[in-house]
Amino acid sequence: MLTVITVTLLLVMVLALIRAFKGPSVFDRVLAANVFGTKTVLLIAVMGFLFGRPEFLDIAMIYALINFISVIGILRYFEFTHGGKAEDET
Amino acid sequence: MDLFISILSGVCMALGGILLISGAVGVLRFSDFYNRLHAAGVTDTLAASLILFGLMLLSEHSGILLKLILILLFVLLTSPTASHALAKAAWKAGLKPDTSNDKPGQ
Amino acid sequence: MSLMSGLFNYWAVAALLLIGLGIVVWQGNLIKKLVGLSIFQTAVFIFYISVGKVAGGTAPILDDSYSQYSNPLPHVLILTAIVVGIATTALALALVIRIKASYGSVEESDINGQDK
Amino acid sequence: MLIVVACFIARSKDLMVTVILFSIYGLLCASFFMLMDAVDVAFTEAAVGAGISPLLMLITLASVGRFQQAGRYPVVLIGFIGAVLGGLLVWATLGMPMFGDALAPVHQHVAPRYIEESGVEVGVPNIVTSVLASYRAFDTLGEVVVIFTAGVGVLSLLGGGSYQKRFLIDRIIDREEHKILRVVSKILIPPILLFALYVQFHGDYGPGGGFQAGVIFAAGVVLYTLFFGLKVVQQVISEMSVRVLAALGVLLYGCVGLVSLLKGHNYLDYYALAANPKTGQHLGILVIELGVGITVASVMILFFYTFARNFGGRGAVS
Repeated sequence: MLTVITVTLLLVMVLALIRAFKGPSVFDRVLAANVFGTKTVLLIAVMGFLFGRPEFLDIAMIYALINFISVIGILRYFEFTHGGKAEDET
Repeated sequence: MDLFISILSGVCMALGGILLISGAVGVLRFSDFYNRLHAAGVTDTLAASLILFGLMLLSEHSGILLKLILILLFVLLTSPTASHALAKAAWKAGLKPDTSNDKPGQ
Repeated sequence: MSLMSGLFNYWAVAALLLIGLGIVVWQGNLIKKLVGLSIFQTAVFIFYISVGKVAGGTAPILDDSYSQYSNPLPHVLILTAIVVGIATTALALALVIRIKASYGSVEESDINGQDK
Repeated sequence: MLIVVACFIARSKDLMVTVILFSIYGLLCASFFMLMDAVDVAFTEAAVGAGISPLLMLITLASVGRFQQAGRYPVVLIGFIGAVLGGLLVWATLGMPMFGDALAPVHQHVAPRYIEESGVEVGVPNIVTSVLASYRAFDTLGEVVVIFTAGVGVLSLLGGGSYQKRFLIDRIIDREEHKILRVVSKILIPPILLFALYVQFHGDYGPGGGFQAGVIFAAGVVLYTLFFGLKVVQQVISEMSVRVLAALGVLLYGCVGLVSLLKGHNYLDYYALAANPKTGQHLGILVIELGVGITVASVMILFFYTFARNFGGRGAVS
């Protein structure tokens, strides 16, 4: 079962990557990055069990955290730059 | 009892896997950004919790269980928030159905 | 076939190195160059880590139930190299901001043109 | 692996896209390291490659502009040179030992000693930590100094000026409402900082250590900055204190070495620190990791502060 899930996760990651490459708007790419990050968290967790050393869940946790921060950071960047532009115009 | 638990975790993970695939196909195939966000955001949380729950059933050690629960809480907290932030940022950037915001480079 | 699987990692590293180098040389934009440099860097990291992997080994954290571990030495080197890498990248980015401030551009051709 | 390679073909046009892809690339790299048993490295790469470095690039992008011009040379030329170089590299790999070969030369030199005896000599389960902080402590001291120097360099390039005026970033933040995000990040930040401390002190037993903990700590502070502005954060952790702490971390590291020197042992010889050699090693590693953690965290925060202060300032005006 673990192997099946691992393969599924890899497949889903590939699909998300395709969306990240294609994504017409930047937000699509951010979305893909987010999906990709969540899948990585799951993948690490499942892989830990698969290899029989599930002590390394710390890493999955850090992935979840970093993924969140970078997505939020990218989004804030948009708001900052748009806000900056609006500031210049007024 | 052991068998029951392993079957239960298998079912959980299988469900999670199906959800994952449907979400990914949705992300890939839907036409509009908000549709895609919907597909990703909804399936992500449930699939992640299902898979993590399945793993929890498999874990014997209490420390691992604790970490899994922490990860689950984390995912439950961050994933919808990230979706919300994405939708809000896209809306603010003027991404309605069109994508006029995103011009390719000159 | 065994040649294929045995050396595939190194080939992937070679490809990554080339892509990184290509971006550094080909792209005129300084930030893009930095990204290329980072890719080059990670290619080297991947190389070290793949060299350190031992088949059938497990992560180098001592545990009574395992006897074969991967080589910890490359891990140490790369661990510090990553952090040093981000530090140098930040320094380079700071330079880029200063260049933008004094030249008004981060394109190499523009900067060269202004220097003439 | 294949995915990693595929990742780069698409990186062109928009720099923004490049950064997003770069973040994905960092995650992928980290998964690869995980697969290769390098848990500590995966930890660091996840925090640095996927988190901090794209964020720094983004801030730079914000003041530099998002779009770029096309490349300069004809693609054919590049392709040709690439093919030649690639051929040479592949040719070179033919002489390499097979992947995963336990008899390869790299595994014959000092590594077996580390693996077999570090448990007895140092008494720390995580071999990476014991090699990092004990066998190669001098090396690591050098790395920490490099990081500190980079911090000083960034400061000297971008620091100074613009202390009095309100930062642009704060003005933007003030105008915006982000209730949900603010609440969630408020909930998240204490666990993040706690987690960083856990990573710091758990580094002896599992993956983790000063480098990782420092980066995670900095990430927590960055998250705070993103929602509450530079001014609020600097009330909590002032820039001056970060500067002092960065130097203090290096000093702490160096002083441990001096102490052992004063006690008549070699520089950074932890056996001098306590009567029991294992306790001495443990103490030494703990203190040194603390020094590393403090320096890395404060230098990363320092980077972020300096970049954020310059955001929309000098670069955008000209």
